[in-house]
Amino acid sequence: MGKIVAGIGTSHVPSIGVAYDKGQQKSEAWSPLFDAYEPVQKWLSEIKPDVAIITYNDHGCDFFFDKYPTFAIGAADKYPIGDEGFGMRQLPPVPGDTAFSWHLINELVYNEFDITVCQELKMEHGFLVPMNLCFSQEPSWPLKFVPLAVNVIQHPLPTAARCFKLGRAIRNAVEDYNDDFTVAIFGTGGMSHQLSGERFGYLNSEFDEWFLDQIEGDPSALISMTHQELMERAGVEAVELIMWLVMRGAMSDQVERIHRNYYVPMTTGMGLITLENVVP
Amino acid sequence: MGKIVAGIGTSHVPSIGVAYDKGQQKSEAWSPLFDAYEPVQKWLSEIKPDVAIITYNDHGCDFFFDKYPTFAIGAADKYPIGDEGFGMRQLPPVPGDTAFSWHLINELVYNEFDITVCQELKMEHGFLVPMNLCFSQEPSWPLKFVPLAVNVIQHPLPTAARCFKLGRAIRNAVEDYNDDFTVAIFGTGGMSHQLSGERFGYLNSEFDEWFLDQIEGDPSALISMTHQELMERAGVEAVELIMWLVMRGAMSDQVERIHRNYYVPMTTGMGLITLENVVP
Amino acid sequence: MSQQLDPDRKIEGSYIFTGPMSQKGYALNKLGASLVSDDARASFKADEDSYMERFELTETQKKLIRDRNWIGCVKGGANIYFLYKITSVFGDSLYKLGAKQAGMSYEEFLRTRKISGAT
Amino acid sequence: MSQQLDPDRKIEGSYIFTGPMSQKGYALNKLGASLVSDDARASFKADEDSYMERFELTETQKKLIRDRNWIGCVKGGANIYFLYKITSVFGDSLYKLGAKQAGMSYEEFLRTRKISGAT
Ligand SMILES: [Fe+3]
Ligand SMILES: [Fe+3]
Repeated sequence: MGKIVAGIGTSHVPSIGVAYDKGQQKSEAWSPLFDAYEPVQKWLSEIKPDVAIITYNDHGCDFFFDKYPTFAIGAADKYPIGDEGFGMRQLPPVPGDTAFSWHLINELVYNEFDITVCQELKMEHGFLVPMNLCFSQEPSWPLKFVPLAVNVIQHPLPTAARCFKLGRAIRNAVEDYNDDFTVAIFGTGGMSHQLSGERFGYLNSEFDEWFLDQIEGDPSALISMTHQELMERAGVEAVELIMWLVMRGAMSDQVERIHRNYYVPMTTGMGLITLENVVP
Repeated sequence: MGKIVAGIGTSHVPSIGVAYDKGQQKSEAWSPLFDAYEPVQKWLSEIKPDVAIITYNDHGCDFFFDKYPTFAIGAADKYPIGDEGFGMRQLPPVPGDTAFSWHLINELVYNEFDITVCQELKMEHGFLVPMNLCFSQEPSWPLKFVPLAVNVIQHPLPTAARCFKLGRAIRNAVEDYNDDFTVAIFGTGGMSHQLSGERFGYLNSEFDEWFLDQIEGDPSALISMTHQELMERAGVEAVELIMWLVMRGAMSDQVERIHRNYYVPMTTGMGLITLENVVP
Repeated sequence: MSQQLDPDRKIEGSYIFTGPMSQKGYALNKLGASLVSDDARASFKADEDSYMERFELTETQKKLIRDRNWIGCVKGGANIYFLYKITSVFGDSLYKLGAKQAGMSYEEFLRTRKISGAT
Repeated sequence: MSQQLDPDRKIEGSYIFTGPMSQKGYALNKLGASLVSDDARASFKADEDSYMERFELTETQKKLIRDRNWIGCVKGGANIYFLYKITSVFGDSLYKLGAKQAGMSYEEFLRTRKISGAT
């Protein structure tokens, strides 16, 4: 049976990608962020997962409102880099694991998740920033990826509870897969921030620290939170934090926290948490 | 509260659209089909539903396998006619009901159906043939429409049980809507037929008649049927009959049958059933 | 988990369009999907080879089309609804496409039907 | 049914991107969605008006763009991520776009932040 060996919650702020591309990892403004991921990279290079499932949201690179999916999953050998509106980042295409993608999609659809299946997907900051933070692409990406895009921008969004249940179903699908197959699962986005409206720049670090506590110790309050409450407390665009619940749902009830970081230089609480399952 | 006033199961064979466009409704080959719909048209013009939800499948007019949704619902004021590969049919655009569409989508997503929301959709035979059979477009369409597209062509397909539950959730959403709002719901496609492979032309009229019996009296055997069994007994492409279960799920447990017809001139069992709710 | 397909029960003369089949036939289906305008159909008809160049068909896939080997296409992951858009350009309507898959002439096929005028 | 939005609790200075908002701002967002290549951005920049003609913008929507009235766009159903592609063409990065919505200069905005170099 397959196994989930790592659960990671991390922000996916676009400026992190810019800083990465400019080589500013050690600058005064950015080192408090990038330094926190060095032990994470080391940890992951020791665990060596076969695949990382990255729960992220498209920001207008692949999907438009003509046909906007609630949950979309990639099933390709390769995902090229996309242009989000600001030029193409110079990164190699992202390797996929088609066999595992189809296995996962089969199990999810038969378990009543109504997936949009994508044999072509272009990758953008929502997906790439977490990759850049957690893995090195030198000389090549050390594992394969499954992109899982969630609608967090056009309401109605899936509920937090639905996201958590999707995580549970993903765990079951992984456990139904080949022996010795190991998976890292990511929930990305957030933390508190607001980009639209006069309330632009709103932040709530207290909320973010509480969210990090709860995602580790007891996610029940997060699972039952409405989008309204999440937007009121953390900012309109922070509603994307529901994607962390996909990750949390895929982990065991009790988890051990390995890393945690929080840095808030500009408009977004940049959070990080990494978890391992506590086997009962 | 809104009300579902009609449940209709009907085939959507492309050649019916061709016969319709050529005005062959009274020909020897086609009158056994079209004649059966005359009382249906009359019945519907008396019931006067405000909206028809048409459960159908795209056959490569709107969706491709780059991004293929399990369930997609339209939310537009107008749906233009599409070209499926054989030229554009000369039909007026299909009127939509955006307000009701968004209501429906909200309720479905919050009830854990992972809908792909479509503000642009082109209409093709899967949708248009049932419309042509059941309504007159002269001088204009007498009601508005909500297209509901189901993946019945790229496995994994949603299970029959999932389709039935979707119907239940649709009924709840209708009942949560404005007073006096009335809805007809369609399940389309089938009946037995096979288009692909050396088994082309396979038919099973005995199965079709049994399916018509069950969909009326007791759909439980249909709800638990696997795609494998459906394809074995009714032909590979007949698996689209799962769409009739969306319609059936939206109706009350007990229904009264109003019309029924079955005609099998060529490669497809062309079935028709119309139902009304028996209010408990 | 309710599995819906039984790999141990192959349906004779049938090719289920699963994920792996969809992946295998992707280029063929993409070609089919493109044929939804008069212009596209006309260019394909006028110059098959250069039209096929726009898609990433393998040599094997190109040969299937050049040979009008429709059953080969289906076995190679062409979805019947997308294949139908290709065959239509060459005059093979749904029933002709079907008869060819079944290895019959169109006339033979029609004789097996109840109402041969209902095409 | 767990409703997720409470219409009675308007969040000050916020415009939730619901279905009806998405419908209202559809043309604006479609314009934004188109700007994902150097060519598209260059043509938009070179001739705003004729580029806008490709989308079905209302006069009001065109004026919002001509006036660089970003908060007006948001109120009119522009989704922030699609709007951001439009404003970027005019040199308004995410934080400049934000500052304008909040009615501040960019410099004022930066002074409210902890690390003004982390842009
Ligand atoms: Fe995001
Ligand atoms: Fe169909």
